[in-house]
Amino acid sequence: MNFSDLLSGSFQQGLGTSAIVYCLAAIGLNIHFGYTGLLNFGQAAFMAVGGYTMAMLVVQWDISLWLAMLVGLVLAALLALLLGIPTLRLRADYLAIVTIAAAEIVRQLYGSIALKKYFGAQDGLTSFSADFRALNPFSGPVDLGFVSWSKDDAWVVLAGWVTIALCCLLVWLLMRSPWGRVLKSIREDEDAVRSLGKNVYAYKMQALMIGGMIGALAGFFTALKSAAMNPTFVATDVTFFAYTVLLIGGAARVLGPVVGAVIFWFLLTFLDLFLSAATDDEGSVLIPEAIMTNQQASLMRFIVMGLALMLLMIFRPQGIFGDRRELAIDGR
Amino acid sequence: MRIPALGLLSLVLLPLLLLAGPSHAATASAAPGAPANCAKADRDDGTIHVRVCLRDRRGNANDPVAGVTVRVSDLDGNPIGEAVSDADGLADVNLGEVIDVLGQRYVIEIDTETLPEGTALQNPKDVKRTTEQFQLETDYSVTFPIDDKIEEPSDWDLALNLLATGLVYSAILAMAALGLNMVFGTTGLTNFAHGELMTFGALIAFAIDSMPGEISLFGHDYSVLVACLVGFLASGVFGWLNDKGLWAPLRRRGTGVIAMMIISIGLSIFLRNSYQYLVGGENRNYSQYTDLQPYEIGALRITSLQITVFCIAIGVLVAACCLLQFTRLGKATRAVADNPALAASSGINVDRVINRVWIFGTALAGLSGALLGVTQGFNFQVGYKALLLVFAAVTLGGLGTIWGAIAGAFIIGIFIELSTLVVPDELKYVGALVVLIVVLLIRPQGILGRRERIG
Amino acid sequence: MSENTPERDAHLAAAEGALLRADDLIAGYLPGVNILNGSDLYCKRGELVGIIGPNGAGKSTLLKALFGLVKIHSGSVTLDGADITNQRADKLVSAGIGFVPQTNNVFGSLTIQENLEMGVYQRPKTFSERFDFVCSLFPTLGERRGQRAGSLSGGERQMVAMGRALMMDPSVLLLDEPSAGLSPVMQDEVFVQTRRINRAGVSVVMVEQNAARCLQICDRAYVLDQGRNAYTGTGEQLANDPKVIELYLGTLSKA
Amino acid sequence: GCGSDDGDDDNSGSSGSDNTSDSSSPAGEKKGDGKLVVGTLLPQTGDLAYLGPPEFAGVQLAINEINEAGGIDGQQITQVKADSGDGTPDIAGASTDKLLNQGADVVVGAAASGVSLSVIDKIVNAGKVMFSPANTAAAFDTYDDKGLYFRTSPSDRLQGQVIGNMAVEDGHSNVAVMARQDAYGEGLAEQVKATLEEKGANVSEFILYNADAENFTAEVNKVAAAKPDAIVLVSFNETTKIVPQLISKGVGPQDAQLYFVDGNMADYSDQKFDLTGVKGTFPAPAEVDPGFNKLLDSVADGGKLKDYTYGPQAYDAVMLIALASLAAGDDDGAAIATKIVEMSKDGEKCSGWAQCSELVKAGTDIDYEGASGPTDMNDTGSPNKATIGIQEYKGNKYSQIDSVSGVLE
Amino acid sequence: MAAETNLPTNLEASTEEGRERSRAARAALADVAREPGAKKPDAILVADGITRSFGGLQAVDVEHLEVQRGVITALIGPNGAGKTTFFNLLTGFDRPDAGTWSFNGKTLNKVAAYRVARLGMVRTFQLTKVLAKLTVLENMRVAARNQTGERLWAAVIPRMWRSQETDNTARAKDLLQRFLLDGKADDFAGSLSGGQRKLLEMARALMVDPELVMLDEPMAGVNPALKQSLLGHVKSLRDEGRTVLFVEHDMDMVRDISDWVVVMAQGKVIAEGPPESVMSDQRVIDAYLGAHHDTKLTFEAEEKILAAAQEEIAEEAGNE
Ligand SMILES: Nc1ncnc2c1ncn2[C@@H]1O[C@H](COP(=O)(O)OP(=O)(O)OP(=O)(O)O)[C@@H](O)[C@H]1O
Ligand SMILES: Nc1ncnc2c1ncn2[C@@H]1O[C@H](COP(=O)(O)OP(=O)(O)OP(=O)(O)O)[C@@H](O)[C@H]1O
Ligand SMILES: [Mg+2]
Ligand SMILES: [Mg+2]
Repeated sequence: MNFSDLLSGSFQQGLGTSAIVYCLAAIGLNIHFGYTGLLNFGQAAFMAVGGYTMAMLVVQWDISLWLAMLVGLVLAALLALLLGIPTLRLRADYLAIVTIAAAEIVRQLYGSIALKKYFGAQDGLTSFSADFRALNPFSGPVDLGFVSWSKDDAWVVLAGWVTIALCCLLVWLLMRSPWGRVLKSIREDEDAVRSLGKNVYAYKMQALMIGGMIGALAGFFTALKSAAMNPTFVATDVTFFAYTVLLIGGAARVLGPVVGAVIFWFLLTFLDLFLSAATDDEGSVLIPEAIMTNQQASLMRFIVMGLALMLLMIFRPQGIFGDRRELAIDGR
Repeated sequence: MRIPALGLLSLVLLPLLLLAGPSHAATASAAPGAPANCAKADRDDGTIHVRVCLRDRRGNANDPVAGVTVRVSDLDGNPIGEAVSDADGLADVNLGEVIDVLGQRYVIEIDTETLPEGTALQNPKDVKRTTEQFQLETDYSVTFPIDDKIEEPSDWDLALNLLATGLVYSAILAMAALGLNMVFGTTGLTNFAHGELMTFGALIAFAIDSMPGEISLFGHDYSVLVACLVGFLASGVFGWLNDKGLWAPLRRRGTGVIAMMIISIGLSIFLRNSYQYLVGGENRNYSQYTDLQPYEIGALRITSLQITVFCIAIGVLVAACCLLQFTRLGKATRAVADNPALAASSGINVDRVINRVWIFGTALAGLSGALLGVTQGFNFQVGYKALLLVFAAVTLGGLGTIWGAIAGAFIIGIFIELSTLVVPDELKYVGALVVLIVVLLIRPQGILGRRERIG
Repeated sequence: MSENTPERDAHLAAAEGALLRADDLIAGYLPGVNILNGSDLYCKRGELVGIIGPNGAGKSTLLKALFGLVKIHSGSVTLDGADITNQRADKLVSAGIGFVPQTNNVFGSLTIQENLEMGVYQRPKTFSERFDFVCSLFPTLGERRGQRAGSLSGGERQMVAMGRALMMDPSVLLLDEPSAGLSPVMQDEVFVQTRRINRAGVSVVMVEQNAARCLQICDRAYVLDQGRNAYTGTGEQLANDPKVIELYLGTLSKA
Repeated sequence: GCGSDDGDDDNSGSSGSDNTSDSSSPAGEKKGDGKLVVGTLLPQTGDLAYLGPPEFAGVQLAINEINEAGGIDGQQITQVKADSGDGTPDIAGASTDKLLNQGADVVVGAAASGVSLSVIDKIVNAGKVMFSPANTAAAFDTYDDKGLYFRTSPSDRLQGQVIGNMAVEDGHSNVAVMARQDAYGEGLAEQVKATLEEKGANVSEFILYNADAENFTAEVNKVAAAKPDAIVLVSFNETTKIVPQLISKGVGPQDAQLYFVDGNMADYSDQKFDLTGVKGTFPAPAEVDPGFNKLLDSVADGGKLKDYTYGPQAYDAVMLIALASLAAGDDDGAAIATKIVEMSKDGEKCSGWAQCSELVKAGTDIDYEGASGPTDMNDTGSPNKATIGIQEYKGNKYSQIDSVSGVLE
Repeated sequence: MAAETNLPTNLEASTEEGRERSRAARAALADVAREPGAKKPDAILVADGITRSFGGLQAVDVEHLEVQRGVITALIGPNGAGKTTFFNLLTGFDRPDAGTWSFNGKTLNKVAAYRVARLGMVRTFQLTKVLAKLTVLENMRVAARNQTGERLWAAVIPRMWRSQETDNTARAKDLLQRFLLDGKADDFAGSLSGGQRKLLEMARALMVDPELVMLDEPMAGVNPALKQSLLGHVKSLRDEGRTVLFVEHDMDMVRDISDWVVVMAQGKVIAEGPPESVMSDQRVIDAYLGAHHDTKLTFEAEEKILAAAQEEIAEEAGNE
C-alpha cells in the first residue's frame, strides 16, 4: 500500500469538486441554521432548482450559461420565498419537515416522466457546460505536487474555491454586522426580537433567500463538475451530508463549512482508498476476504464515516471551530 | 398494563386463526391467460410470416374464430398476401425472406365481412394495423380482439382496495410514528436513526425466520409471526442498549438536542451500512405469506395476512396509547418531555423514564419494521425508506402528541394510496407531502397540536 | 477552601446535628467558573431558614446544589447525617426533600391537576387528600384543574409550583422565591402557609427577594453575596442590621 | 495494484483529450504503458448495490480467463475497483478520480445511466474508454463522447418488441405494463407498450412506479383493477416485493400471464411463490451456455450470486476491450476505442478468449460472439444487433425456450 | 421605515422642559374622574371594547381605558386578572376577539408586533426572554433602533454603520451600568440569574428608546436594594418625557412611583385613580390587596396567626 498515493488521492477529493459542492451547500445552511436557527432540511431543493434551471435553460432554450445561472439564482430566491411565506411563521421543527418534503417534491418532479421533455426525467440533462469550459484558463492537467486535477476539474476547482472565498467573505461581513446580530437574536428568541421592533419575518426571509441562493450556487457546481444534472444528485441525503459538513466545521462559524467539507471528503476518500487497497484481491491483502470483501469495504467507509460523525459530535459537539461555552447554554 | 395487554392478545389471536386457515387452497385456481393454440410454428426456412390469431373471447370464452380473411399489403396499398383463419383461428401470411422483410413496413387488414355470424370486433372501427419497420427475425403476431367492450375499471372498486391497503400500511406506519414521537416527545430528539430502528426489528425477524426449522403451534406454522415477536422484543432490548450506550451518557454530558440530532444522523449512516454489510443489498422475503391468495369480499380483495397485520398493529397501538394515556409512566413521560429538571424535582427518575421510552419506542419501531418486512419484503433500507413518511406523519399530527402521530400516519398512509387515483403513480409521495404542507399552512401546529402562549 | 474565621467556627458548631447541612460548597455550571465559593448552610429539624441576597449572588445555585441539580465540585451535603452530595434528585425526593425552582417551575403541557399529581409521583395513593388540601389554599387551582399550566398567568403558575411542592408533603422543603409574581393577598397566603407548614414540623429553606417579609417569618437567615455567606443571624437580627438594610434590603419598604 | 504511479502519471499527462480527438494518428506508435488496467465503476453501496455483484463477477471472470491464458501479449490485465454508489452522496466522481489515479485505461461502468452521465466527461476527457455493461438510455447515442463510450446492453427497443410480440403470440389482448420509473424501465416499458398497441393488444394499465417507493400496493391495486390477462413487469430486484403483492390481489403468476425482462430474470428458488409459466426475455446468445452462470458464481465476492443481471454483459465488455487492445497492440484508451467496434461485428465469428485471441493474433477480422448475445455494435458504440433469449420458468428456475434476433439501425 | 417614529428627537436628556411637561401631565390627572374608563386630558394610549377569551374563560374584557402621556401608570390586579394578556393584545402579540385601540392617535388593530414596537410602544415579558447565546452587551445592541447596519445592503459595508454602532455601544454600556449589569456585559445572557434577566429585559426595552414603555412585573425577583435604585431610574424615564405603564404586585413600588393606578380583575377594569385612593378602595382590598396589606406584620401578630393555624391543624388532625 502506497501512502503517498492514499494521501494525494484523498487531498484530490478533499479539495476537489465534490468538496466544493458540499462546502457551498453548507455555507447556505450555515446562514439558515447556524446563524438564524432555521432548520432547513431541504437544501437539496435549492441545489436542484439552481442546477436544473441552469441546465434546462441552456439545453432547451439555448441561452447563455451565465444568464441561465442568473435565472437559477433568481428562481432559488423565489423558491425560498415560496417556502418561506408559509413556513417561516411555524415553529422550527415544522420548518424542517416542510423543507424535507419540499426537497423530495422538487426532486421527484424533476425526475418525473410528466416533465421529461424539460428535465429529462431520470436521465437528467447534459451538454450545457460549453460556455463554462470555454473560459477554462488551463490547457492541460494541473499538478500541484501533492495533488493533481484534470484540466476540466482544475477549472471547476479554481472557480469553486473563488466562489467559496467570496461567499465566506459575504458571510463574514454579514454576520459581524448588526444585520447578522438580528439573525442570531432570532435564533434565540423570536418574540423578544419582535418586541424590540425588528421585522423577524423579513429577516428570516432574507436569510432563507441568501442561504438558498448559495445553495443554488452549490447546484451550479453540482451540474458543472460532472457536466450533467440528475435527480440523484439532489436526493434528501445530500442535505444531511451538508449538515454533517457544517457541523464538523462548527455551526455559526464563517470557516466551519470550508473546514468541514475538506475533512469530510478527505476522510471519505481516505477510508475508501485505504480499505479497498486493504481488501484488494491483487497486491497485499491486509484484511482477509472472510472478514471483509471488497464490496463490504466500500460499505465500511460509510460505517466508519457514520461512527466518526457520532464520535465527533460526542466529543466535540461544537465542531472544530465552535465555542464550547456557547453549547453549555441550553437554548431549550 | 394488564388490561391493554389482554385486549391486545384477543385482538391478535383472532386473526391469527385466519392466517392458519386454508388460504392456500386457492393456489391451484384459474389457469393463466388463454391456452395459446395459435402456437408458434416450428419452422426454420428463413421466412417471416404475419400471424393473426382470432379468438372469440366474449363472456370469458376462448373459441377460435375460423374463416376470417386477413390481407397484408405494403404501405402503398400493394397487396402482398392474404389468408383465411383456420380451425385454430390462425391466419398466416408469408411475407418472404428475412433479408427482404427486415426494414419494411406493412399494413394488415381484417375483412369484417367474413366474420362469422354474431361475432364482432371489440372495436369495430379498428380493422387495420400499420406496422413499424420490421426489426425482428421472427413472425409478426397481430391480434384483432373479438371481445366484449372493455369495461372501465370502476374507480370506486379501486378506491376501496386502495383504502384497504392504505389502512394496513398506515397502521404499520402509525406504530413507527408513535415510537418516534415518544422519543421526540420525551427527549426533544429528532431521531434520524429511527428508520434504522425499524429495520433492526425487520432484520432480527428475518434472522430468526431464516433459521432452519419452523415454529408450529397447534399444527400451524407460525414461524414468521414468532420471528416478528422476537423482532419486537429484541428491538426493545436494542432500544435499551441505544439509550444506555449512547443517549444516556450524552444527556449526562449535557449534549444539546441539535448535536444529538446530528449524532442520530451519524448513527443512521452507521447502522444502515452495517445492515447492508451483514445482509447485502437485495430484497428478501420472509419464509411465509408471499403467496397468499386474497379473500374476495365484493370488490375488495384482501388477504388474511393483511387482516392479521392490521389487527396486530391496531392492538399494539391501542395498548401503547392506553399505556401512555392512563398509566403513571405515561404521565411521567409527558412530564419529562415538558421539563426534565422539574420532573426530577418531583421524584421522577428521569433517566429511567427516558430509558423506558426508548425501549417502548424502539420496540414499536421494530415491530413496525418487521411487519413492513412481512407485508412487502425485507431490505436493509426498509425502515429508512419509510422515515420521511414517518416524519411527515408525526409532524402532520402534531409533534409530541400521541394521538397526533397516529392520526397523521393514517392520513399520510391513506392519502398516498388514494392519491394515485389522481396523480401519476411515480409521484404518489409528492401528493402526500403536498397535503402535509397544506395542512401545516392551515394549522401550523399540526392537526392535534396546540398553540403556545406568549408572554 | 474558605479560611476559618471565628464566625464560621461558631456557625459550624451550631450546625452540629442539623437535619440538612451543607459545608463549604464549591459549585458552578461551567468548568472553571465557580458560582458558590465555599458557602455553608444548615437547617435544623423544624427550622425555617431564609436566604436573601443580591441578584446573581448564587442563591438559586445554592438550592440547586443542595438538590443535586448543580454539580458540587467540593464540599458536602448531608441529610440527617447521611451524605447526599451530588445525589440524583429523584432519590432526594424519596428521602423527603421537596424543591420549588425559581424559573420553569411548572409542566407547561400538563394540566394543573396533572402537575399536582406529579407532586405525589412517588406516592400516588395520597393524591386526593393532598389535592384537597392544596385546593383549599389556592382555590383557583381546584376550579381550573383541567387547564394546561402552560397557558396560566405568571401568578397562577407560581401557585401551581407551590402547590406541587405542598403535594409532596416533604420533611425538608426548598423554596426558590415562592412569592414572586403573586398578588399581595396571595403573597401573604404563601408566607403564612409556609410558616404554618413549618410549624407542622417541616424544615424549610426559602430564598426570597421579598426580603423584609422573609426575615419576618424565618427563624434564621443567611445573606448570600458572591457565592459566600455574608451575614447570618436570626431574622430579626438581620432585619435590623443597618449594613444589611443598606446593602440588601433597601429602605423602601420601611418608608 | 497501487504501485504504478510513475508510468501512469506521465501517461495521463500526454494522453489528454487533445490526443484522443485525432485518433487517426499513425498506429504503431504506442501510447500506453503496455499494461492494461481495467477500472470498474459499479455499485457496491446504495440503492442499486444488489446489481453490483454479478457485474463485478462478470469482469472478474473475463479477466481471469484472459490472465490464465497468459494475458494480452504476455501482459496480465489488472483490475482496480471503485464504488459508483447511488448518487447520495455523489461519490461516483471521487471513485472515477480514484480509478484514473490508479492508472485505469478503461472504465467498466456505470450501472445506472444517471451515474454514467455524471462521470462520462471526466473519463473521456482523460482519454480513457468508458464501457457500460448496463446503460440503456438513448442519451448516450448522441452524447459527445469523443468516440470513447461503449456499451454491451442493447437498447431496449428489440427486447420490448420481442416481449410485445410474444404476448400477442400467446394470445393476450389485454395487457398491463408495470415498470420502474427510471431510464431503464421507462424506455423498455414504452417500447413494450408501443409494440402491443401496434399489434392491436390493449394496454389496459401502464404504470411507472417510483423505484424508491416503499411499497407498490397502490400500483398493484391498479393493475388488479384492470383485470389484465397478461402483465409485463419491468423491474429490478423489487420483483420479489411485487410478485407477492400481485398474488395477494389475485393477479399473480397463476392468474395472469406474467412477463419478466432482463432486469428481473433471476433464479427465485429461495422464494415461496411459484413462478411456473412466467416467461421472460433477456439478451442472450441463441444457444445459452448453462455453465456460464456457474462460472460467475465461482468468482463472485462472497459466494453464490443472487442473480446474474448484467453479469454476461460485463464479461463481454472486458472481452471486447481486451481483444481491441490486443488488436491495437496498445493498452491506451484511445487506441483501444478505435478497435472495439471492429471486434464486435463483421468478421469471423468466435467466442471465448482462447479462440478469439488466436484469430486476432493471426490478423483475422473477428466478430466476437458474447455471453450476452452477438454484441454487434454500431458506430456510436451501442449494440445494433442482438439476440433476445425467451425464457420460461418451471418452478422458480428458468430455461431458454427460444430466441429471436433483431437488428437496429 | 425610519419615518415611522413620532418621537420627539431629544428624548435622551432629561431636560428641564421635559420635567416641566411631566409635572404638568401629572397635575392634569388631578381632575380626572376616579372611575374605570375615565377620560384623560392627554391620552397616549386609548383602548376600546377589547375582549379576548380562551375557551370559556373571558381573560380580557376592557370597555374603555386611557393612559395619560408622560406619567407612570401602574396596572395591578389579582393573578389571572388578564394583565399580561392585555399587554399581549395591545402590543400585537395576540389578537383580540373584538375592540380597537390606538397609540398616539394611530389605530393599532392588526398592526404586527414589531411595528407596534417601532411606533414607540415597547414591552417586556413577565417570563423573561433573553437572547441566551448572545452576550449581554449584544442583547442591548440589538435593541437599538434605526440601525443602518440592520439593512441587508448596508450590512456588508461596515463604514456605513460603524459610528452608529459606537454610539449604541456607549449608550448600552451606560444603561447596563445603571442596572448593575456592566460586570456581566461580556457573558452570555443565558448564564444570568433570574433577577438579572429581569434587569436585562428592562434595560433592553429602554435601549429601544420607546415613547411608551410597558413593563410586565419588572421588579419581581429583583433584590430590594437594587429595586430602590431602579425606581429612581423609572422616575427619570418620566422626566425624559416617556410614558410608563407597568404591571406589578409590589405595592411599595406602586405606591412609591406610580401617578395613576388601574386595577383589573377578571378581565375588567374595576377601579382607577391615584395610588392612595385606589388602595383604600374596599373592592380592591378584597379582590387584591388582602387584609394585611398595609399593616406590616409584626412578629407578635405573626405568632397569633400561626397559633390559629396550629389550632386549625390540630383540629384537622383530630377530625381524621
Ligand atoms: N393561551 C391561553 N389559553 C388559555 N387560557 C389563558 C391563555 N392565556 C391566558 N389565559 C388565562 O387568562 C387569564 C389571564 O391571564 P394573564 O396572564 O393575563 O393574567 P395576569 O393578570 O397577567 O396574571 P399574573 O399577575 O398572575 O401574571 C388567566 O386565568 C390565564 O389562565
Ligand atoms: N445555567 C447557568 N450557566 C452559567 N451560569 C449561570 C447559570 N445560571 C446562573 N448562572 C450564574 O450564576 C450566578 C448565580 O446565579 P443564581 O441563579 O444562583 O443567582 P440568584 O442568587 O438566584 O439570583 P436571583 O436573585 O437573581 O435569582 C449568576 O451570576 C449567573 O450569571
Ligand atoms: Mg435565583
Ligand atoms: Mg401576568
